[in-house]
Amino acid sequence: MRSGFYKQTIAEHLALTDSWTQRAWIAVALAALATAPFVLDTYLLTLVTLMMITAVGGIGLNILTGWTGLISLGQTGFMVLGAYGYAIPVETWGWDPLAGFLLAGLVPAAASVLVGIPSLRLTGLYLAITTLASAFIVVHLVLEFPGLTNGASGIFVNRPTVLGWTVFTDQDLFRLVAIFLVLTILGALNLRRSRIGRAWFAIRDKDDAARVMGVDLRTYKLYAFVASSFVVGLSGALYGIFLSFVTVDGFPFLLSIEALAMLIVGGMGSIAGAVLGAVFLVGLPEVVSMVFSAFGDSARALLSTGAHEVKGVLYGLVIIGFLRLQPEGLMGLWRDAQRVWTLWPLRY
Amino acid sequence: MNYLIELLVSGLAVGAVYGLIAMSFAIIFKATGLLNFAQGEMGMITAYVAFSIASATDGNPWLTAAGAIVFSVLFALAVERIVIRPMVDEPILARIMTTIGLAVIFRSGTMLVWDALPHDMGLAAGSALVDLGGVRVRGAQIGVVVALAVAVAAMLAFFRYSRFGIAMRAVASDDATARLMGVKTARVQQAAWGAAAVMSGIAGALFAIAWELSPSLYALGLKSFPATILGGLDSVVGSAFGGVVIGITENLVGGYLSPGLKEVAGFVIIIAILMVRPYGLFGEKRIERL
Amino acid sequence: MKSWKGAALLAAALAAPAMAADQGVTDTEILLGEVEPLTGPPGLLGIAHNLGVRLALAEANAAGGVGGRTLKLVAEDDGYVTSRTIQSLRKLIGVDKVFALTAVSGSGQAVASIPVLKQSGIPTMIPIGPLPPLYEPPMDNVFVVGQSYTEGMHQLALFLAEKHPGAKWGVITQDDDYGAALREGIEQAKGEAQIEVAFETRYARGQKDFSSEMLRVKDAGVEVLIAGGIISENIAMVKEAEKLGITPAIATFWPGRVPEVLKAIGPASDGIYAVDYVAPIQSDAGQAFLELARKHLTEDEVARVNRYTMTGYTSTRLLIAAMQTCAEDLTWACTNQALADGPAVDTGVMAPAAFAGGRFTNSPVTIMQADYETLSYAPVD
Amino acid sequence: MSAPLLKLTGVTKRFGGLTAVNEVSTHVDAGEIVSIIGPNGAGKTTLFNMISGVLPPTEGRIELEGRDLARVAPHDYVRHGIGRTFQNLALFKHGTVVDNILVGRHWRMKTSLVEAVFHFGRPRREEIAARERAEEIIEFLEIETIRDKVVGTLSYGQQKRVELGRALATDPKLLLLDEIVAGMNQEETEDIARFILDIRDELGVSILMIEHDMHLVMDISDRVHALNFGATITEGRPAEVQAHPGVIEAYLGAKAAAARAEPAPLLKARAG
Repeated sequence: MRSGFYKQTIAEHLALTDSWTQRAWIAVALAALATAPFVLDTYLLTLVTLMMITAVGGIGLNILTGWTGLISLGQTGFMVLGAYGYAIPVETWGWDPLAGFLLAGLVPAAASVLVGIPSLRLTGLYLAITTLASAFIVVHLVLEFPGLTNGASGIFVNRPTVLGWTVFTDQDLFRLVAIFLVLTILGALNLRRSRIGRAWFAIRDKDDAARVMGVDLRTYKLYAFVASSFVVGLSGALYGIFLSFVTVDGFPFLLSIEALAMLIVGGMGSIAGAVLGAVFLVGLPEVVSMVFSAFGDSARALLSTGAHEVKGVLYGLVIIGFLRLQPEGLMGLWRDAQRVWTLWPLRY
Repeated sequence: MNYLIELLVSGLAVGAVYGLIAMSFAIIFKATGLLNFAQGEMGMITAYVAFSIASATDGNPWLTAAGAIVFSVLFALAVERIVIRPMVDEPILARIMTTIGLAVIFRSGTMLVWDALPHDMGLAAGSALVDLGGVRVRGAQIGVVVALAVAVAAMLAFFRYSRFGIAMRAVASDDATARLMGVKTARVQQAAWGAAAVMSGIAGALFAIAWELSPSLYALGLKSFPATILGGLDSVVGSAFGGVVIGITENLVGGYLSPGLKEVAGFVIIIAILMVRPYGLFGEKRIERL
Repeated sequence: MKSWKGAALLAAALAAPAMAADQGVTDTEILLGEVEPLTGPPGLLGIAHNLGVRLALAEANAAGGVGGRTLKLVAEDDGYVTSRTIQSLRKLIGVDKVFALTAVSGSGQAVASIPVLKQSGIPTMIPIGPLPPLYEPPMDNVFVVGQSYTEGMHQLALFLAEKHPGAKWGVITQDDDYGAALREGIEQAKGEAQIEVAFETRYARGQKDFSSEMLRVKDAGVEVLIAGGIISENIAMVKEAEKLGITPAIATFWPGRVPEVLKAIGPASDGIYAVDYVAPIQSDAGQAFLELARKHLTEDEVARVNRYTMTGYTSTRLLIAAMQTCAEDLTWACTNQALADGPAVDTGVMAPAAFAGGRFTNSPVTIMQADYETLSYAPVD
Repeated sequence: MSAPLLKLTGVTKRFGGLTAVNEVSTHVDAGEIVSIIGPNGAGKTTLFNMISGVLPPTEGRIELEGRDLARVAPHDYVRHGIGRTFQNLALFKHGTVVDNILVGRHWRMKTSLVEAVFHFGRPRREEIAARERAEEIIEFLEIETIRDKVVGTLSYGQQKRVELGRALATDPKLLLLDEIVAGMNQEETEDIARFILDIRDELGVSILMIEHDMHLVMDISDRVHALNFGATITEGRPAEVQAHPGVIEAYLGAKAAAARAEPAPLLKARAG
């Protein structure tokens, strides 16, 4: 246990950080984000950008699944809505990108009310299946209204100009996404420490008791749907900008599964876990590729006989390995490491 | 009129495939509380093994069937023992995600062991055309409907008469209590995995004969999933019914309404039915363990 | 702070494409790159294509390389996932610093890559999925080898209209840009010939069961069926037609024109039409190509050769020819220019291909028919 | 005094063919401590569930300060002044003690979803006020040392106290305590007894409790209501009820009956 910090006021209890060590870490993280565009090459920059976009989506799903305990397989659908919610007004109608970002959150949020209201009677796997169904239906609708969505051909998305700042280079895009990530984390932390966040936790841990405490289950589950899909929609818009092209093909159903896997690998119910999970799962295929290319020509010789499938196998093994050996995810691993650090050299 | 009958027949055939796989989902869920997301992949692997046996035996249907069934059971038992059972005390979501990890491995593994190409199964009897009073179907399509009927009958008998079936119900209700009563829960769960493997294996192999064998066969699992939900997650027989309903609906929607709607028709039905019956048509209310 | 340094770096990053025009070239080597699906079912095309590129490189290297430099290839697998295509592209251009790109995955992935390609200016060959947005309007550095789906369908439709006058048509297409291109081609043909479409529908990619679609085909009395799927879907449609006992003239398209499809369909595949701009393997040109492949590739690899090997080979030959023209001054600008203006390259498996000042070879197509006995296609007279 | 604080009139609950609570009528006056006793399965918790809005009664009327609660939404019972604890702990076990108590303040707070994202201005002031109230309760229940512990890691007795704190945080007029001292040792039980009296005397909260600990019931109740098989046996002052032959028989008989008709595990499991 850390010690030596005694709180004098209620406001201190409310603060997001409670020690200088934590503040120092945050400063380091922010400094890393700020300097990364100058240091990293385009490939790594792109990779980290993708990790951050994925993390935004992961934080969004965490609100619903990690905090409120509602399992969703509809991540893909809300991302698609967010991407089109941004692309259509900005690229087709010429609206300001800021309005686009707002719609990228609001459109999926509105849709989540449509999915949420009828789904509220359902729990667990039954809820998972209606969210899954909604994802398929969203894709179908996008293809069914080509007048609005340009159907299967998709919509090109330019890099935006936000408040006079033209996002042009990969470095700029990195910064834009980093800003969104930081804002998302702040917003999510604020929600977590509000009455809303506590109501979600209460529902997840014991819904009957939550109701007796005055939490209207329907309303707050809907809130979770709305907040979650708003954030997920934003990640969809960012992903669209990242790809510079929005089509339903860009959002395979697998994303829904990967999003859940991310929370598990990172550690359910924690924002840091969602971020770590995103870093891990986006980075994994790259690391595996690097290992493969380290073998050079011998690996290339294997190429046409299917060595790439080995990557898929490894990916699955890592997920299972985590679940089996480290069920609390990377956050659990981190906490264990901390304990060792603070307690060393004695166990207790 | 003939058009309608043909739509119904082809809907029934594909619905039977969904139904068999849906039953596999349901029986594992019933016995272990687990949803096995790798069920479609396991069916696909059995189909590929059948393909290999058929190639090696010049398309001998009996050897192929026997070999594939034996394989599917052994394979499922191995998966259950090596991957699933050690996770028995983990939270349910973690166990479900484990099966998702398995699914990823199986998909890549299939392409590693075999290839990514489409194949003909090479079983003449299965792909032979049979004329049923003006409606032509393939042998394998009759086979899959028969297999579904047999599976449903077997399950009904099993749960009603077999001690094992009753034990399975007990395990599903309360693992700990059942264990106290002397029910060997591990044995019951193995049985469920085995039965599921046979059903989804038969569905996979027969689908591969009547339609096509390719590494995208696993998607049958995803398509059958709504059938399980429709019937009720813990209702094995209900799932069979759900599969047939979805197969026939898809075909009727494709045949009379917009074919584009066909692929989402199943999902639309699910949402509609769950609104009225939140636990599926035949599900019991108790399953709220997530 | 060190903002001046940041600004300088940023400027360098912005200017990078122009300054590093000869990236990927050392005294002894030229590094090329490509992104394509090497895993999953789309690997059928990606791997075959990759073999074609390697064949062209091996052949050129055996003949002394380009200006004495050996050609090397870095292949990135995107698994047909667009975000990974983009990421791989940025890696190839920014980290591996390849000199040119021999392929950018499938059609959707290539279209999504346009902004990246445009911004970088790297010479890029597009031998897979030649969609119009890739060459209309032309980009300086993007070269599309082949023929558009629309024009291919147009020719196929004109042929069928002439062969089966007054027939009822059925059209089943995928609900994506590929399907849209085919529908456009039929529309064009309608203006020039008498075509009566009795049944038209679209399906979502990945659909496996086509029974209701084919029943409607039967019900509508379709005599000419455009099976606009790729691989699995075409197999499913033809087998379903066989089951229902209907025998329309069935026309398929080049993305699925591989022997595996014929094998999987079985005897019912005999006589189905296809259209393509590369020669069938069973033709003399095809056999000569196989002969060449045996020289440079392993036996396993030769077994995986299909039409995509030919398109990959031809397009890489075009790129090599341009680089050879620029051997003394191996820059992007020169290579782009040489590609645009270079003479036609005749690989035998395609009509002599050249860009003739443009960015598109506009290759002529041939109508062919399947022969189940030999699992191959033969040109229709 | 006009209407009693809580008034039950002919309250009945049936599950299918089973009548769990049968025509129970009783009342709690302001400032009273009333206990409900009865053997297992007598319908006590079902009665609590109806009073706290978890289950609707099949028949009968529940009034709070003369207001019929039938039309009140389950989550709004707390607004009318009903707080409760649960028989088996129902805490939010992943949250800290403070978090749990703050959930009790939920209905008193107004921060909207959008405001919550920003944590600025009113939401912040409101949060500080809520935490001040939570600190008072923590102090009152003497659980300062465990304030920031995650509830799931606490001992049973501590958790019970946190649950009491959470119920108090809702500012109830009537507090329903469901076997609050079950599983506690003598010392812990005495602490709780003291808290219950303090809650009534200092905070002016009336208390209705289900209790098996007869010493506690006899010591602090103003009135006792005895149930068996869902129906009232008797009601009155503790000593009277204790001496009532029906009550004695219910307890002894129930024990004998329980021994005989202990349901087979299978059936029990399925019912659960």
